This record gives sequence, structure tokens and C-alpha cells, in this order.
Amino acid sequence: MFYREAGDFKTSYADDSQTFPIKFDRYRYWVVLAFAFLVVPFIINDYWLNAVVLPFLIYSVAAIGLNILTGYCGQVSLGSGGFMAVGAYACYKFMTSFPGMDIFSVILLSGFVTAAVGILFGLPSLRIKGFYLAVATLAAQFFLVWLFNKVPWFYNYSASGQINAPERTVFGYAVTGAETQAWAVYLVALVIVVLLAVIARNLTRGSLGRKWMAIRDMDIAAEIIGVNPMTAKLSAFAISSFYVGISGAMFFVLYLGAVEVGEAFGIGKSFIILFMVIIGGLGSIFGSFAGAAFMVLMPVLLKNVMVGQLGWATDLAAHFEFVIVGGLIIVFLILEPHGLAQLWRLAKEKLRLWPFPH
Amino acid sequence: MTMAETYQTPDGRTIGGQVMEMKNITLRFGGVKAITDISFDIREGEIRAIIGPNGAGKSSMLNVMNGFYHPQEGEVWFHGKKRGPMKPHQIAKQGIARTFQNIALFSGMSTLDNIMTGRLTHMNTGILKQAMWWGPAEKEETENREVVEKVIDFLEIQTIRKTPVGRLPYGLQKRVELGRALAAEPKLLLLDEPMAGMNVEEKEDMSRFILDVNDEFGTTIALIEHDMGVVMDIADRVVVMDYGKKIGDGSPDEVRNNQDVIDAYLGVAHD
Amino acid sequence: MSAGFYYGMEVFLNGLMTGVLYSLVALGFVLIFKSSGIFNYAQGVMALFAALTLVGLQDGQVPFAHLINSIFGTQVHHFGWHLPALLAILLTAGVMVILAIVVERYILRHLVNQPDIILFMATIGLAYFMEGFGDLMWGSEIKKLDVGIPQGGNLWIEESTAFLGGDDFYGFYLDSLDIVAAVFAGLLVLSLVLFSQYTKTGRALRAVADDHQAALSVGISLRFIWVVVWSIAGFIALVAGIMWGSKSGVQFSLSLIALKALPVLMLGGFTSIPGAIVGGLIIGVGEKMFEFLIGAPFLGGATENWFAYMLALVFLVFRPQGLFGDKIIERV
Amino acid sequence: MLDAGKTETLLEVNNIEVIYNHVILVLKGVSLSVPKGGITALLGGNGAGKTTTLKAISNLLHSERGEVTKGSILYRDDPVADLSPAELVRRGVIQVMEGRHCFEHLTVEENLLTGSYTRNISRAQLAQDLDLVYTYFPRLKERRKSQAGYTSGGEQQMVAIGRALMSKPETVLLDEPSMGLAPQLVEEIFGIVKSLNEQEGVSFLLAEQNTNVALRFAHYGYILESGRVVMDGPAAELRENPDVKEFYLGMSDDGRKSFRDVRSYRRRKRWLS
Amino acid sequence: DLVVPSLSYRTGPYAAGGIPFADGYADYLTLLNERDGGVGGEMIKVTECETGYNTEKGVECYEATKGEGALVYEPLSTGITYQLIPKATADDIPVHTLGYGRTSAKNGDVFSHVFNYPANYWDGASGMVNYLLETNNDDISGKTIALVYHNSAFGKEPIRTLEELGKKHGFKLTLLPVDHPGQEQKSQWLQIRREKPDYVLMWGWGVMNQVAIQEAANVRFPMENFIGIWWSGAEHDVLPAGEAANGYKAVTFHGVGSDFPVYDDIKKHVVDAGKAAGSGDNVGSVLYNRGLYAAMLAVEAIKDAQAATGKSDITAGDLRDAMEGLEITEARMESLGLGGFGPEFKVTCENHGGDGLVGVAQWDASAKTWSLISDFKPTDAEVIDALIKEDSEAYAKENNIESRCN
Ligand SMILES: Nc1ncnc2c1ncn2[C@@H]1O[C@H](COP(=O)(O)OP(=O)(O)OP(=O)(O)O)[C@@H](O)[C@H]1O
Ligand SMILES: Nc1ncnc2c1ncn2[C@@H]1O[C@H](COP(=O)(O)OP(=O)(O)OP(=O)(O)O)[C@@H](O)[C@H]1O
Ligand SMILES: [Mg+2]
Ligand SMILES: [Mg+2]
Repeated sequence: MFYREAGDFKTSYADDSQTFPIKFDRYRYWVVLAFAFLVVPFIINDYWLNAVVLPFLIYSVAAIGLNILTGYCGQVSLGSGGFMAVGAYACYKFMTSFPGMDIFSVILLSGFVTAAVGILFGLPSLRIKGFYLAVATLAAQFFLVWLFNKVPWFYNYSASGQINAPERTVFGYAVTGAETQAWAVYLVALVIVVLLAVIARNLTRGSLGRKWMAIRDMDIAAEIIGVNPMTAKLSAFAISSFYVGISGAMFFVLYLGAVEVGEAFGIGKSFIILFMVIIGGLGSIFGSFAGAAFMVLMPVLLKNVMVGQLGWATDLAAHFEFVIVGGLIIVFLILEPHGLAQLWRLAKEKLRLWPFPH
Repeated sequence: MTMAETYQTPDGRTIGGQVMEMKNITLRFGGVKAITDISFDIREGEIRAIIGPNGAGKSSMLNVMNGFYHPQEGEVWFHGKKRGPMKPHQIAKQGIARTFQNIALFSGMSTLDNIMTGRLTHMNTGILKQAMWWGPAEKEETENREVVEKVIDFLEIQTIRKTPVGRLPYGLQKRVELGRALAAEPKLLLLDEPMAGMNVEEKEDMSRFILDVNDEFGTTIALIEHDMGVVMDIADRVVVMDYGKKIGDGSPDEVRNNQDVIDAYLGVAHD
Repeated sequence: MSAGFYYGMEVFLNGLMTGVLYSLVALGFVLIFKSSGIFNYAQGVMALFAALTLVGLQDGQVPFAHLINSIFGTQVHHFGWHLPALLAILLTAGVMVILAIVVERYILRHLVNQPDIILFMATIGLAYFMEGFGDLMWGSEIKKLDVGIPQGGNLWIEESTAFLGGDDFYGFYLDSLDIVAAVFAGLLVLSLVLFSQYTKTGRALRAVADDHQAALSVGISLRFIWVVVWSIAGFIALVAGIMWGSKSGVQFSLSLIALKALPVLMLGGFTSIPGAIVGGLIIGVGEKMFEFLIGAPFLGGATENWFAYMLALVFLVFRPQGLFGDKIIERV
Repeated sequence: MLDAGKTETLLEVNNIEVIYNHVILVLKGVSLSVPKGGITALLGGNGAGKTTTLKAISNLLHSERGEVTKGSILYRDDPVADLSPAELVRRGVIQVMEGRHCFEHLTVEENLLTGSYTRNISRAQLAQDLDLVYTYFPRLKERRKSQAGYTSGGEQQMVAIGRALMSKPETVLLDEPSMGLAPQLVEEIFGIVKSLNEQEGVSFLLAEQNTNVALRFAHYGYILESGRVVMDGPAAELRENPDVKEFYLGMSDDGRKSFRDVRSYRRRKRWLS
Repeated sequence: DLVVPSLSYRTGPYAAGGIPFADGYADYLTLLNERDGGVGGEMIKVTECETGYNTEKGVECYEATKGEGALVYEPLSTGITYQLIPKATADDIPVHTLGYGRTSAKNGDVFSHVFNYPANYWDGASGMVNYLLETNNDDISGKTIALVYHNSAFGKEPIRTLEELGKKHGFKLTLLPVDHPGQEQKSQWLQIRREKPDYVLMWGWGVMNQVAIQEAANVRFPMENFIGIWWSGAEHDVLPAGEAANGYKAVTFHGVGSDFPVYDDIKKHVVDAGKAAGSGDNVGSVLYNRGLYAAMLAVEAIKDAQAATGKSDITAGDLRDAMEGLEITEARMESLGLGGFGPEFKVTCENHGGDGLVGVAQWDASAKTWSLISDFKPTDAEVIDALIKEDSEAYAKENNIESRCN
């Protein structure tokens, strides 16, 4: 009996509806947070930051965002790339037009702008369902990319159409631009991610979350028991886009520092983020992190093993990378269609029963 | 009977004035005439049964009552007011809850969450507050949770509180669905074959719940059921439909001895 | 009539042609969706894979040459034979059947009765896999595909219509390749419609799409159905691969034509074979005419990509299941 | 009326155990046998495991992520495990699933036709079989051209049953056939079962909640409680058993008691306490 | 060791272009190791890293390799270049972008660590126009020129320059953007067929090139009036169109073919020795040559750095300084067995872009070879420098960089 729920009684409903009802989980959670805040900043270097940690954190935000829409509210979207672009370009415009504004407000505002755009492109969801909607959201994807590429105002008429993140500091430490410190950037990203994750958790465990899930599981029944589909869906689109937008902004200012819309926020992004959500587990915040970790870490890991350790030709390695990642996706789905999160849940159930088979 | 009038049930409960009145409802689907010119009323605190052969239009009638289907002709009156064009979710907020013939639970959620969705019409903290959780949101959550726990105890499904409903056997799912409807504390409760797929013992439990709801909370109930035993025992008044037409309306005894009803539905006269 | 008008007409005609080419890809999607509710993201990659295989077989390339060489330090590249196009095509079709069997055996079979989104995801995994696998097998440089389909503006049409618009009109331009493609698409659609509407298997397909378990319970063998369907889809992918491949050479980007098929798909309806064609035509004409009349002159061009989707979107708002798709049943 | 004893057994379920999702143990050693030409009833409350048992037999479990971990199921002495559902149907075993499971987008008639998928027969023969089903369920004939998804609950139930009959089965696994059907239709359906059983010699294994009717038509009955067979015997005997009477037929010693009288007191089943 | 990372892409949509370049780059360095035991007695370590032309992978590659003491980066992607510019500057590692990247980086006063010699996109554009002038005895006023370009930052690069030149020489410019990936170009080529421009210029990459050339053939646009940028001028761009592509032209800043002495050495020491990076059958192809050229330029700078510092194991910083004074003369190329392979040029603190000499090559479909039909000639500095000044100063202002030269 490794994993126990027994002997862990709730005396109030509040306790019962908290994020980690089980003490054991709660401790582990605090430990992870403590590690992330107190240890990592001292050991992190440029490589880990830019190759692994930062992309992971940023994609997690995007994944949470899409998970709210797809995992909780059941509206499959392939427009994430476009919405990230909105976040990034909003961010750029704010930074260049209001040099005084601090990075957090800029990112937050970018989120709100994206939310607005999200609502706009969410409107069709009131009529269109399932894969039809999924494909419909591609309209947003293509249109937004075209727009940011076409209208020079968005990239301040620069000759190349690239946008560059000007320098910003937090408590005097540069977090964007050329002179950044790994740990500083890391902490900024971490703070944002943790906050957003907590908020997402709160939204999804409350009445709003239930509205979404009701719509997801059976929209007609939901409407009949009193859920207003319009507000439910549009709120999902708004909040989801808010997250995706913020991730887009972070992607631009904290991570790449310079982006071109077509390259950085193309259709590929939309798919990657969807993979993360599904592999991680639809309707699970933890899953969003798991999925992001998988899609970010796996390629780097494979590459380092095949090229670094085994010394294969880079192209062979790259091809195998595709083969393996694709294969793993399939294997995971077959093992547990409901994603890594569910796999984890089942593992716990087994642990609880252990050593008895069931 | 007219609005004001009330009547006594055999077991001595007083039935009040009209809660809902259906006036000359006609509903068509392309060619199919699901309901033709049906009128009847439902009164404060009574248990009103709707029976009839398969495809008679019973479920459709329920769908008309809670605004999912819009009849081509006829009017629906609720609490003395004529219902204009309304969306189902608005009608739900007026205090009409229902269960479905083909179970319509939210398969992705636990029993608890499913029943909590019944409370949605009573919850309204803003998004920002919810995002913060502590304070109002948590308070509201807890209050509603208490109501829901009452329902859970009442239906004796404590043990499956956290089980995903998808895994529950058919009968229990029906019970959870009833719970979801009850949690909304509706003025009018619509039940579509709540006892289908249950054995006698479970039907007994179910009838018990229905009766208790009815006289503990005074909830008005309209129910569709094929088990004549149940209907005859627990219903105060019965509407009989056949091929979308009303062929009988009255107390169980009147109905069970109505020749049309016997021919169309009961087959053999029920003891 | 002014030349401008005839050029507009020319754009219109070419729109139709391009539309047909989109339909070729869309057909594969429709077939699989119709018969299992699976939105097969891998369709595009299948087209690429088919084309790669075709060229590979035709030129007698050694599969996995690069891999073999780098492991054994050998220098094998070609068998040194050159197969006639037709034979190569038949062999490739065979390969696609094998692919179908593998897909059923190792993926679909284990995901019976799962939510659509999961199956969708699985096909994405498949796409990844085949992308890497295809490159490993045949290498990632560009290959010339030539199975003897004529290409280039069709002179006869051009000359015989030149008189129309006065001397600054050079006659209608129609690409012979497109014409061939149109013919094939027509045949495919016709046969598929007959197949799915009037055969027992066709009925079974639609049953499977509705409810895997029920289909099993009445003795429909999902395995058989799926192998059949994926084989046909594979063949369609091959045709699409040939048509697009002869335009651009066979290379990675071939898999991206899937994106061109999606608006067609939703406009025509995911479940309708004729829809794929009609949708294709509408999208083709729509995007070309928009570019011709508004995009190029006023919006600085390159509007086709998003306009196709917007157009489809507009249609959906009025018909959520697409023009010919099965009505989405809303019932409690 | 023949009883299980002397005739050959078609279907043999030996002490099977079923687990869902690798963790949820549902059947804890169920054994039963279906004699050729018999009607066998499988009774039991919600979650007893009736559906699971049937699905285990018709091999539909894996599509629910469930698996038979112990015991064996033999159909005509062949282990069912290595037969695909399709193969089983070809051999004459067909299941009518709980909760209808019609093909929504197909018309009522197309639904019925899928039932004959495994048989290669002439159009004429097909038409004949269709008519037979329509004579059983006239209501379906009226709605034949409408999409099954839009038919009423009962109509869908008829479709499901009719669809199964279209495969000219030798053994039918009926899961809650009476669910959602009007009383006289229930009688009719069991009438059909009876006649098929007597004229065509079709064997039935039916999971029923409507114990009353079930025991009236069945020859032999098993009672399932939370994954175990707690009682079995010839229908006639079961009908007389006091517990069965009380819990499944709702009879007290003084005839059938009214649902109103059943008030808030819990009763315990003897064999469970 | 002298660590020279090679950010290559042998996979993804642009693999066809990435492979030969990476091979050329690697093979030349291998040659030096094999033939003369490295540079200045110091062996060269080539660490290849697959970017798949994907910016994020690019970052990963940069971070992964910079730790090993990488001397110079050849990011081989405008996107990657852009976000390496601040990083590399901060890390004091030079970045060389050979005929791509940020054009205004030519202004070394602002972009201290970025070099884009010998020529940039704007030189390319101007080079094309100059060639047209030359072939139309210096008068193209009234001519119509259509620009078919990849609708992205890369494709939009020449527009400003061409517009300026249009004003100057009085030709009319039509813009025809093609969306990524560019398999569908009917609209664009129907328009060309309608409007019959005198010349078509192309800024394409990847599948767009093959399709464009095929479509041009389909609408029977005269190939000799069709000129592509150097990224649209490789064998695999023209081969799929077969005979029809005969006469197609592309600008270039380095030699074509393999009849330079150095190739004999490569054959001897690298290919035959089985040390070739690729299958060896693309030796002498356009992009292979470009890769080789890039490697050569890097090595020459390294030599200078070694000479300047007097130590063989130089640092990235040393190399940067050396690059700032790099001078490629005919004699020098001659000595390397690459006589006339590229233009002569000189790098200074203010000018990181060389002298922008551009030549023109033409495709012979029957012989399946490119041949230089116009020698490396100067481009319109007056127009280009103005634009560069403008753009680079905007960047300097955004990132408050102050002048460092003189
Ligand atoms: N949305 C719809 N579209 C088309 N026909 C419909 C629709 N809903 C119901 N019908 C038809 O209307 C008739 C009545 O359906 P309804 O579900 O009300 O019957 P019912 O009385 O509930 O029967 P049962 O007792 O079997 O549930 C049926 O013939 C059904 O086919
Ligand atoms: N897919 C599943 N995953 C997990 N548990 C399941 C699943 N299906 C059924 N169960 C569990 O198996 C047990 C038996 O279910 P089953 O449906 O066989 O009962 P039943 O006798 O058919 O009940 P009912 O009469 O209500 O249909 C139930 O407790 C249920 O929770
Ligand atoms: Mg009904
Ligand atoms: Mg059951």
C-alpha cells in the first residue's frame, strides 16, 4: 500500500473540493514548487533555460489555454497559433508604443487583446460543432497570420517584417532583449505560469468549469438544465485565448526575442499545442503540463541520445525522432486514451491496491 | 376544473391551482405529426402521469413543456403566464427541471459534479471572483455543495459520490439523473420513464423518492412511465396519449376503466 | 465582349480545375470519416508517402539506402532498374494496401469505440511516424515524378478559343494535367458513390461510423471494413500524390496539400463523397475569383489560403453540417 | 416446455472474472449454461453484472476496455475468446445491446438491413425477412424511411430487436428487451421470443429487470448480485422462492403491494447479510 | 580544437536545399583536416546540429553548441539569424549570414557581431536590375517587371529596393506574393500570362521554386526573362520541370560547377576516402558550392585571427575582430584552388557586407548544368546604402546601440 487515501477524512466541503484532496499529493506539490522557486534559479543555465525549461513553461500556458477550450468546453480549436501571434504582436505594439510600461502589464494586456479576438472567432462555435468547428478555427489561424504579415503597422514598418523585443527589466534585471540573465527570465516565466495555473484550476473546479464540462459532454442536455450555451462557449473562448495570447507574448519577448509571424506562429504551432493537450489529457491542468513536457522534452532527449550519445548522423536522428515521437503518441493513446494524466490516475489506483491485483 | 379550484387526493393531500397548462398543442416534424391538438393542465403539488404507446408523443410533449421543441400551434401557460418564445435554459431558470429517457448525464464528470450542475441555475459569482476562488466563490460553492449533499443522502448514493458516471450501471445513472434534477429545487419536475430498466425493488425505491420529493418539498411532478403498476399507484391524475392525440385524462381509476385506453394501450384491463 | 471578361472566365475555369485537385485530397478524408468517424490527419502524408514510393519503385531506388549505408558503410543507392509507370503504380497501390493492413492491425484495432478526438490524435501520431519513415525509406531530396501525364497549357483549347476576346486575349489557358486530374476525380467519385450507396458494404461503412460497438454486435467486422476503406483512401492518396507530385516534384511539402483540402471538406460535408467534389469546385472558384477580383487588386494578394476557409465558414454558419453532410442529430 | 437438464448445452460460462480498465473488478466468478432451445433468464439488480456477462459472451468487452481475466466461455465447445464478434454472429450468436444503440444516421429500414450483414442471401429472401420483422413491429413499417436517430425510445428498441432477428440467429442475447416498451408491446415481444423459441428452436439468454415477465416466459433463471450468481433454478421454482417474490416480484404474502405502501424503510436481502 | 558548428537542416520542407549546403560546408572543413591537418596546426571540429529550418530548434542548437567554444555561426535561416543577433552579440560570438539574414546588418557600426558578406538580398535585387539594364543597353524605362515572392519576411526583402530602383530607372513593378508553401500558384501565373510582364523576378524557397518554374513553363513564359534570387537557383529547383526549364536564370555570388582545383582534393581526400558528409553525388552542385564557399570564408578569417593573435587556438572574439578586417583577393582564392570562385571583397568596421558584387548564372537543361553568363559586378550602392542606413539606425534606436566604429 504505497499510496493511501484512507485515514484522510474531510470535515468540511471546502477541504473536499480543494485541488489536492490527499495530503500526500499536497506535500509533493509544495516540494515541487519549493524546488522550482528556491533551487532551480541557482542551477539553471542558458542551455537549460532556452532549450528546455522556457519552452516547456510557455507551452504549458498555451496548453492550459487550449485545454480550457477543448478539454473542458469540448470546442476543438486549431487556431492557437494565430492567437499566439495576436498575443505576440499586441505585446510588441504595447512595448514599442509605451516604453515605460512594465513587462507584466504588457503581457497581461496582450492577453486581454487576444481574449477579445478569441471571442470574435468564437462566435461561429454557437452554430458549428465538432470537427467542423476545428477546421473553421483554421480560418482564424490563416487570416491572422496573413494579417500580421500584410499590414506593416503591426511590425512598425520594419524592412523585413520581423519584430524584435526591446529590453525590459524587472527590479533592474534585464528579462528581455540582449543582456538577459537565465535565472531572471526563468523566474518571470515561472511566476506567470504558476499564477495562471492556479487561476485555471480555480475556474475549472467552480461553477464555470462545470458549465463548460456540461457543454462538452452533452450540450443539449446542458442547455435544458439551464446552461446558457452562448455565455459558456464564449467565456471558454475568451479565457482560452487569454492564456494562449499570454503564452504567445512570452514566446516572443522571453523566449525568441525576435519573431516572424509565419515562421513562429504558423499552423504547425496550432497542431503542436493540440497534441500537448490530448497527449497530456483533455480536461486536466496537470495533463497540460505533462503534454507540454512530452512534446518539448522528447525531441531534445531523443536528439541528445541519438546524436550526442550514439553519434548518429543528424538527419537519420531527425527522421527517427519523427518515427519515435509518432510511435509514442500512438502507444500512449492505446495504453490510455485519456492521456498521461489518466495514466497517472490509474497508476495511483493500482498503487492503492498494491500488492493486491485489484 | 378551472384555475382556482382545488381537489383532494385519496390519501388526503390537497392539490392546488394550475402550475402549467398546455392549450391545443400541435407539433409536427416534417410529415410526422408527433402531437395533435392536445390540452391538459398540471396542478400545484400533484403527480401527473403521461402514458401511451410507444411513439405516442409523450417525450415530445415533455420537450414542449421545457421549450426544447417549439409547437407549431398552441400555447403553454406557466404559473398563469403565457410563455413567449424562450430558450430552454431560460425556462430552466424559471424552475422546470427534467430527466431524460435516454440518459443524458455528463459522462465525463463524477456523480457529485453531475448533481452540482443541477445547481448552476442558483450560482452566479463572476469570473474574476471565481478565478480568485477564496471568498465569495468558495462560499457559494460550499453552500450549494450542502444542498447537493442533502440530495445525495436522500437518494442514498453517497458511495458513488466521486465515481465517474460513465462507469455506473444503468439503474444508478437514472438515479443520479434524478438527483441532478432535484438539486435544482424545481417548481415543476418532468420525469421521462424514470423507472425503465429497473427491477421491482429498485422501482420501489424510485417511487419512494418520487413520492417523498412530492410531499416533502411539495414539488409538482409530471412523469412518463410504462409500468402501469407504478403509474396507477403513485399518480394523482393520468393523461393518455395515442398517436399524438389525447384519448383519456383523469384519475387512475377513471383511466384504467376507459375502454379507448384499454384498447390502445393497456391491452388487458389492469386489476 | 472585352478581354477582361474572358480572363475572368478563364480564372473561373482554372478555379474549377484547381478545385478538382483539392477534391482529390478531400475524397480520402471523406471516405475514412464516413466509414469510421475518423478525421484522418495523415491523409496528406499518405499522399506524400505514396508518391515517394511510386518514384522510388520507378527509379529502382534502394529503400533505406541512407540508413543501410551509414550502418554498414556500404554505398548502395540504386538497383539500376527502371520500371514502367503503370507497373510502378500497381505496386505502389499494393504498398498502400499493406499500409492499410498495418494501420488497422497496430492502431485502429486497439482504439475501437474511443472518442473521435482520440482517433484523430492517433492519426496525427501516424502522420508523424510516416513522415519520418517515408524520409528514412526514400530520402528527403526532391524527386521528379513523371508517369507520362501531359503537362502545360493545352494548346488546342487555347488556339480554338483565342478568337473570342479580340487580339489582347490569348485564348483560354487550361493545364492538361488538370484536365486529366478532373477525369480521374470524376471516375473516382462516381465509383465511390455507387459503392457506398448501393452495396451492403457501403451500408456497413455508414453503420460503423455511427456506432462501433453496435456495428460489432450485428457482426460487421470492423477490421475488414477498415482495411478496405484505408486501402481505398490509400489509392486516392496515390492519385492525389501523382497529380500534385508531377506539378512540384515529390518532396516533403506534398503533405501540406492536406491543408488545402480541409475547407473543401467542411464546405462539402465530412460525410459526403459528392460533397467533396462540389465543395472543391466552389472553393477553387471562390478563392481564385476572390484573388482575381479583390485580393490581387486591393488586398496585396496571397488571400487564397484564408479566403478558402472564410468562405467555407460562411457556408457552415448556414449549414452546420456542410452542403451535403449528414445532418447532426440533436435529440434528447 | 423443456428444462435445462437433458438437452445439450449451447453456451457454457465457467466461473469468469471480468475487470474493467485493469482495476475495476466486476464479475467475481460467474458460471452459467444456456441449453439448446431454452430460454434462460439472467436476473439481478443494477450493477449486478448482467450486461457485462452478456458482453463477455458476445466478445464486445474489449471495446469497453474490459477483459475476461479468469474462467472460460464455450460456445458449442469452442472458446469464445478466439472468435471475433463478427465470427460469433456468423455462427448465430447475436446480442441486442442495452440502450438500443441504433445507427442514428441510417433510416429504420437500413438499420434492419445491417442486421443481415453476415448473411449472403437473395434480395427476395431479404425482402421476406424484412416483412416478417414489420409484421412483428407494424410501428416500424410506418417509420421505415425516417432516420433512426429521430425515432422514439420504444421505436428504437424495436429497431434494435428487429435488427438482431434479421440475422436469423441461433442464440440471442437479449439485454433488457422490455426497457421503455409499452406493456402490451412487452407481452408481444416475449410472445415473439416464445414463438421463435418454440417454432424455430432459437435459444435465448435474456437479461431482464422485469422479473415478472421474464420468469413467466423463461425456462431457467440465474440471479446475479454484485458480480456473483447468488441463486439459480428452473423458472417455476424461482417464482415460488419467497426472497425472489419479495425483491424481484414485489409480492408480499398478501398479493402485490402498492408502490405507495413502500415507505422509507430499508430491507436487507437475506443471502447478502 | 577549432569548433565550427553547422546549423543544418537535412529534414523538413527545405531539406532539399539544406542537405547540399551542409555537405559542402562540412566537406571543405574535413578536407583541411585531412589534407593539411586543420588550420594553423589546429584541427577543426565540426559539430552539426539539425534545425529543420525551425527557429526554436535553432535556439536549442545555438545554446547546445555555444558551450563548446563555437567560433562562428552560419544559421542558414533568416528566422534563426534574427533571434541570434542579440544573443550572439551578448555572447561575443560572430554570426555569418551568407546571402541571407538581416540585410541591414551590413552596417557593422550597429551590428557588431553580424556579417553578411559578400552580398545581400538588396545587392541581389540591384544585381538583377543591373543585368537587365546591361542586356537592354541601359534602358529599361517603361518595362514591366513582376516580382513573384514568398509571402514572408524573406520574400519581402527586395521590395523596397526594387521600388526605389523602379523610380530611378522608370520600370513598372508588379508584386505577386505566394503563400507558404506555394504549391498553388495558378492565380499568380495566370496574371503573368494576362499581363505579359517583360521580366519576372523571383524570391522563392522550397517547393515554391519548382512549382513556379513549372508554371512558368506551362504558361510558356520565356525562361530567359525569368530570373531568380540565389535561393531559387539550384539544380533541384529546375530539374522537376525538365527540358522546359532551359534558359532560366538566377543571380549568384559564387562560382558554379566543379572545375576548380580544390574539388580534385575533395574527391581525393574526402569523397573517395569515404569521409564525405553526404552521399558525395552532389559535389559541385550550386548549394554544395555555397556551403563550401561559406566554410572557406570562415577558415580564411580564422587564419587571419591566428595570424593576428599569434596563437593557433583562437577565441570567438578574436575571430570576430579578424572577420572585421577580412579581405578576399583573387590571389588568395587562387592559392586555395578556388581561383575566380567568388568576387573580391573587403570587410571593414562600418561595412560588414563586402562590396556586394553579383553575377548571373543560367540553366542548361540538356547538359543539366549551370553556367555563369555574367561576371560578378558591382550593385547600386547609392540606393542600397541609403536603405541600409535607415533600417539599421531604426534598430539602433529601438535597442539604444551607440556607434562604435572610429
Ligand atoms: N426530432 C424529431 N424529428 C422527427 N421525428 C420525431 C422527433 N422527435 C420525435 N419524433 C417522432 O415523434 C413521435 C413521438 O415521439 P416521442 O419520443 O414523443 O414518443 P414517446 O411517446 O416518447 O414514445 P416512447 O414511449 O417510445 O418514448 C415518434 O414517432 C418519433 O419518431
Ligand atoms: N466501461 C466500464 N468501466 C468501468 N466499470 C464498468 C463499466 N461498465 C460497467 N461497469 C461496472 O460494472 C458493474 C456491472 O455493470 P453492468 O452494466 O454489467 O450491470 P447490469 O447488471 O447490466 O446493470 P443494469 O441492470 O443497470 O444494466 C457496474 O457496477 C458498473 O459500475
Ligand atoms: Mg419517450
Ligand atoms: Mg445492464
